[in-house]
Amino acid sequence: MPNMNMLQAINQALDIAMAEDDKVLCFGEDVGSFGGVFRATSHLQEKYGHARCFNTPIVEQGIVGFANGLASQGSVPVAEIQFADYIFPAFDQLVNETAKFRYRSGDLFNVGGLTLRAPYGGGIAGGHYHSQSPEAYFAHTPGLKIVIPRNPYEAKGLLLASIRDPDPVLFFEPKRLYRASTGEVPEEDYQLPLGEAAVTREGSDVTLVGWGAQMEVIERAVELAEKDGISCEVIDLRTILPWDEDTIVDSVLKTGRLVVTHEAPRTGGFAGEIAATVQERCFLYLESPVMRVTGLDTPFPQTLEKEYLPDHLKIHEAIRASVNF
Amino acid sequence: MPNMNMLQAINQALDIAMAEDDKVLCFGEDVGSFGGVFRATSHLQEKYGHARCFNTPIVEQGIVGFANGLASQGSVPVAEIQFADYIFPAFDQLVNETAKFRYRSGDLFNVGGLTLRAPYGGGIAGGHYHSQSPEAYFAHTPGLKIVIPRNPYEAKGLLLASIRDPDPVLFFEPKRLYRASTGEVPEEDYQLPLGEAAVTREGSDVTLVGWGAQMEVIERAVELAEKDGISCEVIDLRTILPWDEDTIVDSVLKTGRLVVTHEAPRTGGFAGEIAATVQERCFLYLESPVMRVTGLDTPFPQTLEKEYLPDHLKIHEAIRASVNF
Amino acid sequence: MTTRPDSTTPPAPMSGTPEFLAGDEYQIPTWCVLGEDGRPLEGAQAPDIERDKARRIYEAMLATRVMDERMMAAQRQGRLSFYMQCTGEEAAVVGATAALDDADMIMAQYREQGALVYRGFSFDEFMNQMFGNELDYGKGRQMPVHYGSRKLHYMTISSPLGTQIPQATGYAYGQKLAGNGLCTLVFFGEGAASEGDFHAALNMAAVHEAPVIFFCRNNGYAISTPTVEQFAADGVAPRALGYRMHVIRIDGNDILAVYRATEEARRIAVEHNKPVLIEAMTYRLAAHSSSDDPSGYRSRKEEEAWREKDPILRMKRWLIERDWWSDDEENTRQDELRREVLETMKRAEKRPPSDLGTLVSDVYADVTPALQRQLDALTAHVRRYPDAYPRGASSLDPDVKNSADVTTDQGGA
Amino acid sequence: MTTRPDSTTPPAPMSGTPEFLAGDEYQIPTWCVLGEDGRPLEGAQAPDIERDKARRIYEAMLATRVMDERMMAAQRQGRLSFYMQCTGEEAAVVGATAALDDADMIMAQYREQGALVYRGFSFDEFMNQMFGNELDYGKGRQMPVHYGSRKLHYMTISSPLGTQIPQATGYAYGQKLAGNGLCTLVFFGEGAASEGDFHAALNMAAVHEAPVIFFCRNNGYAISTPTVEQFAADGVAPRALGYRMHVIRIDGNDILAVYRATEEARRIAVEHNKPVLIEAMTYRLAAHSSSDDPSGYRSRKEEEAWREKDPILRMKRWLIERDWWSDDEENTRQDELRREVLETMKRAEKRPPSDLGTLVSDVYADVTPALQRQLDALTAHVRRYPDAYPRGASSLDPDVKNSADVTTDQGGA
Ligand SMILES: Cc1ncc(C[n+]2csc(CCOP(=O)(O)OP(=O)(O)O)c2C)c(N)n1
Ligand SMILES: Cc1ncc(C[n+]2csc(CCOP(=O)(O)OP(=O)(O)O)c2C)c(N)n1
Ligand SMILES: [Mg+2]
Ligand SMILES: [Mg+2]
Repeated sequence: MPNMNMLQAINQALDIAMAEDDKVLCFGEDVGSFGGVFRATSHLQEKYGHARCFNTPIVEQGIVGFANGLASQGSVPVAEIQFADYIFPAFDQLVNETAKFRYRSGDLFNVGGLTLRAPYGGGIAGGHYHSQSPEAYFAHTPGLKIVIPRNPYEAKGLLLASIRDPDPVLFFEPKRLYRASTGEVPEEDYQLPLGEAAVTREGSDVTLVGWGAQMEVIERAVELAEKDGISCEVIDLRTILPWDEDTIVDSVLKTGRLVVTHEAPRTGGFAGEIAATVQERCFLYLESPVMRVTGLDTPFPQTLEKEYLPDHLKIHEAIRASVNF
Repeated sequence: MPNMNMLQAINQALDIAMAEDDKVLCFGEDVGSFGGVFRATSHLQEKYGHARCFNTPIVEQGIVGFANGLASQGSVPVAEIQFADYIFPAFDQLVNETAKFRYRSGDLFNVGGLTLRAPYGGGIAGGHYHSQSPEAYFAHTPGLKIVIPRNPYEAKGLLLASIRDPDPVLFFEPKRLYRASTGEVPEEDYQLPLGEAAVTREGSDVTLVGWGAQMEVIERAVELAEKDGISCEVIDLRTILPWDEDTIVDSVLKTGRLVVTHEAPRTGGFAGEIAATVQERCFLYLESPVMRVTGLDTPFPQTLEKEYLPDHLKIHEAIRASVNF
Repeated sequence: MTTRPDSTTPPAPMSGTPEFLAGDEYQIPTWCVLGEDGRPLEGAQAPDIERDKARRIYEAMLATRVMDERMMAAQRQGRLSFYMQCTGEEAAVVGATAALDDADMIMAQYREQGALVYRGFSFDEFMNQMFGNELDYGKGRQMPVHYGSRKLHYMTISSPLGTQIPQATGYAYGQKLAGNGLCTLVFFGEGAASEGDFHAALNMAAVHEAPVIFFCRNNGYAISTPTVEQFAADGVAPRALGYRMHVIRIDGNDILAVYRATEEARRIAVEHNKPVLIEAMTYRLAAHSSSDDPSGYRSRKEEEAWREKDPILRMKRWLIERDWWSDDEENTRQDELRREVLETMKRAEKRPPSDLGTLVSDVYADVTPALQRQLDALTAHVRRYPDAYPRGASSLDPDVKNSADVTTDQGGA
Repeated sequence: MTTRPDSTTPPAPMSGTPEFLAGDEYQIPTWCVLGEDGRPLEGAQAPDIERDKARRIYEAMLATRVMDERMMAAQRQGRLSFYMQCTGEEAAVVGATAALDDADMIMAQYREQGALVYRGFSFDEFMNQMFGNELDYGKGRQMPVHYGSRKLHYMTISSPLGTQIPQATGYAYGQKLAGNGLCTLVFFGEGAASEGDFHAALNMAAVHEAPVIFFCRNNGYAISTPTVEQFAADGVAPRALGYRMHVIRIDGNDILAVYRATEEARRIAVEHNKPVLIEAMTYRLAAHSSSDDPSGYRSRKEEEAWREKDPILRMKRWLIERDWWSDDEENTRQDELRREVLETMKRAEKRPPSDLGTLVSDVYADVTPALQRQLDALTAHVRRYPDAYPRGASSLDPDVKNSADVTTDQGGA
């Protein structure tokens, strides 16, 4: 099995999807001959032509509006937003249109073919506008699916599943892993299921839940905790919406403790939803409060990024606090 | 003290603010000579002139972008979005710009003068696009303040405080109360504090938290519960961001139980944040899980609106479930 | 490697004093065929419309007018929660639709029921939507007038203004790739043209050569806001110059001009994959909606002047002139239409709403486990309090009303 | 009651065949004053610039160029995380700034450091921002090149494209109400002009008569995207016709044309409260940013052709022609500037970052209780692991490193 990084895995998924179905189109800012500013769409225009892979003008609301129309017509658009921080001009098209298309028409029309890819997250000294993790903004929006991979293998399988899923999917790619995360990835076509969390490590004392680039950070924290003799169960949520409550609830019923982490600010972040649900469904089994290790309630900073981020040390402290409550 | 409805109270607050400070401007779609589709800005153009009260073209991103610029210049814009459902085209200006203006400039510039008013919420047979409660979308955005009044008295005092507050404020007005909610409102200028919840009823068995039009619904539920012999403490959160954790935590430390309600969908709604925080801060005092009574995880419906809404019967059931856990 | 055309060759320079264009160098005239007396203007190129087609168009305009009048009356009687009239704009809407292939996609704003009437949406279908009953294709989820029809290629209406414009560009681009020779026509008001989505849509359509017709109904008002407060320019048409897009301004109350211009726009779109902008000058004769009262922002006199230009009257004169229609036929047809509207309304009113399950279906292609839990909790709750939820309860089995199977889980319900 | 101008008078109609404009009826020429040889073109109206002002302009262009070269080199050496050059566009940026009143507001995109240099932002001030140290006005919160200066009336840069354009309209409207005779100039690229915010800004400025100058730097590319994939039209200038706005297209590498056109635009804006659009045709000689390599999307040949048109070279020829500058002076000044840049860079690099408290200040006017709790928890955490957070730890009292006062509350930290 070849070893590749996350960008290569994503590029391969797009290539497979476009080769298989000529309804699949890839477009966005600088996505055409240049192959995207991160090169996720390299060579696709060469292979599949200008009509199916192209640059758009700089107008995110237009990119998503155009993609909504294409999807409602029966095409399978895979649009790119250059950075997740620039998805907000398209918020109306996503929240009022994409999410409600099928529902409002009574299933006469739908935009299920739509996949929107966007690099997200911090750790690259990108400041306010090249670091945000906007998943929670969309998690309050029934009708959307939100998927986030943690490594190249997951990225390829989840992206192929997202493109073929009958519902619109926001696919957020942890950009600090683009080149940093490498691993074995099968050359062939495969899919990983949406809506299912993955238990990546079994343990008995405390459950850790995260997604995307935080999974690496959790692993480092867990190594520290295991040295303290704490047995950790680790879960990658993978799909933020609709999320896999049962896998997490089952784990917490076993461990009695939960730590959730994400980079986005704490208030209104998705860890809050998980904590609220878990305290409701596991009330009598919880040995300590659900703990959240998150970004601060501030815009994303630049020089003090390290201090802002929910790193392995902060998670390790939370694990200890959870176990010693 | 004169009796008036919520629209009159809001109109009076705007009038007082404009009379006092000629930097205050009111604008938005149909806000000018017509006085807004709900007539909240009636007579302001007549009194203060076209330059200070005017119609804008239909472009919400422009209304907020323009308001950001005005506020950064030192003016005090009070812009209206005709329905909160139409705030999403302005999401980027609000989340990436308004919220981060002071922070990113190191306080060289700020848009603290900005107040954005928008009617929100259901109960008027408005379907998907005249019913939404978008507060949780903004509650994940440090730098914004979010204020929601429950009656005419509160509306006037909170709106005046919002206009004069040094930070940008989103002021959501429960439109089904515009004419339905009436009460005594002093003619003169007064302010109610932002960031402080109000205990509107004291009790000992269970705490109820809500805001806006849900406060009326909670009252009806509480009347039913008190007949069952359950003593309820009721809190109007009033400011959603930054929210008054302490008042709620103090109440739950006393009652040991909490029910939170809002109209917006459950997943990612602000009740989740409150539940997450309360289970963390009151863990050893909770007698039953924090319960959420909310809208369904669907777009806002039309003919089955009654079934969708978190009404007094659903809240009453939740109170019973909380007490009998 | 695509490079900038002006990257190696310098722009042709001009010297002298700096000359600013003032923005109104180019006046865009209004194209017109039919005089107000129903006679074609001197030298005007009338479209080639046969008797049957002309009658189909006229009857659609008439049916739209009659339905609008009746439904507004029904709204006033409290039978309907909300309504919006096409009144005064029937020629623009029906004329444009008639010039299309019936399989072309139409994406409308909300005031274009005439297009559906023309394509054969039945009064029953209209009424089912307006009363949100179990037969409504939209399952009672949207406000009245938010129609949609897959079989008639009419996209379901969405309230947020302007969102359908870039969607139309995308839809048309898909049609081009599909190579089916079809195009998309998108209707919008001159107010909606202020949205950012408008700029996105026209620019992308020009760059990506999508076969889309942007049809702007400039009816003078956006709710209470007159066009002078919507834009400083001479209407919406001059914006096309900024996108290098074909454009024409027409008298929107002139059925022949609308038909002919749209027919030609369609040819440009489909044969050359070029977008076209049409600005139809018309007037919203009725209130914005049933919630609006225009006397607060415009004069009776102004309304009267436009009532003189009624597009239905103008077309009737033309038809009568050619002996394709008569006053007798008009009276009979109007009576029939009124009767039909009333009958279908009565039928639709009586039908029950969609069942409780439609609250959670179609959010996703499949109902998620969490939504199923929310529905189960809600079902139990409605069974416990059937009187409080007559609509939801009526869709449940009546004999389970007093079932003990009640959960207290409030999961979102 | 404001009514529609065309509401009672019918539009002047045109008959005949339907004539579509094709979108390029109106060609907008490029206004130019200075030839590439540094001599004014025949008949061109040169602006009235005195020696001192001309030298101030030139020195600002030169300083910008030198700083850009040095900082890009520093980025390549790994001393700086990110950089963006103004190279090739100095005449457009500095020329426009020089034609303003120094108290006019400038809202820039990110490539306009020349404007700040002209107004007197010192190298120290630039360096403090780029290295995000304790003296940075922005408290180290933004990426390099996101400058701002209240005293120099230069709005702090924000990365999201286009957002500053409607903000400029609002700012200018506020200036009009304040009656201070000032205006706002907003810079943006031809790529950013595709955003919906552009449409919003120009339309609102025209309707509400704001004294704002929309200054588009059409430099041929938006990262890798050439203008032919950004718009189908002949540049951005023709869009003004859609807003009835004054507009001029100028040679952006011609300092005299830029200066004169901006001066005149300012007059129109301030005297008549009318917005103006200026499109400056120029070229981004350098890469988009330090993260970009343009060889992937454009040819060396094209770049060389534009290097010939270097605006600094052209202005230098003009100055030397008038004896206002010399090659000797040039060499001396360049050496000085290089030295200054290096010295200030060294100073700035060594300074510590802002203290930990700046993570939570300025989110609101006052730090909220919740943010104070988050900061307290973070402070305790950083004290426990000072080696892991050298920046944060350095701002805390060193002797509390081993303090026992450590909380385990992870409140957001
Ligand atoms: C994004 C958005 N903003 C505001 C509204 C509220 N609104 C509904 S119709 C309307 C006026 C539209 O005017 P125009 O586009 O000219 O269409 P007309 O009603 O004249 O046919 C407004 C402001 C909306 N539906 N969507
Ligand atoms: C809303 C938004 N979308 C995308 C980007 C990413 N981006 C940064 S610069 C740029 C190109 C801008 O081109 P142009 O406006 O022509 O300015 P230039 O760089 O040529 O000066 C893009 C796409 C962004 N910063 N903001
Ligand atoms: Mg209109
Ligand atoms: Mg550019």
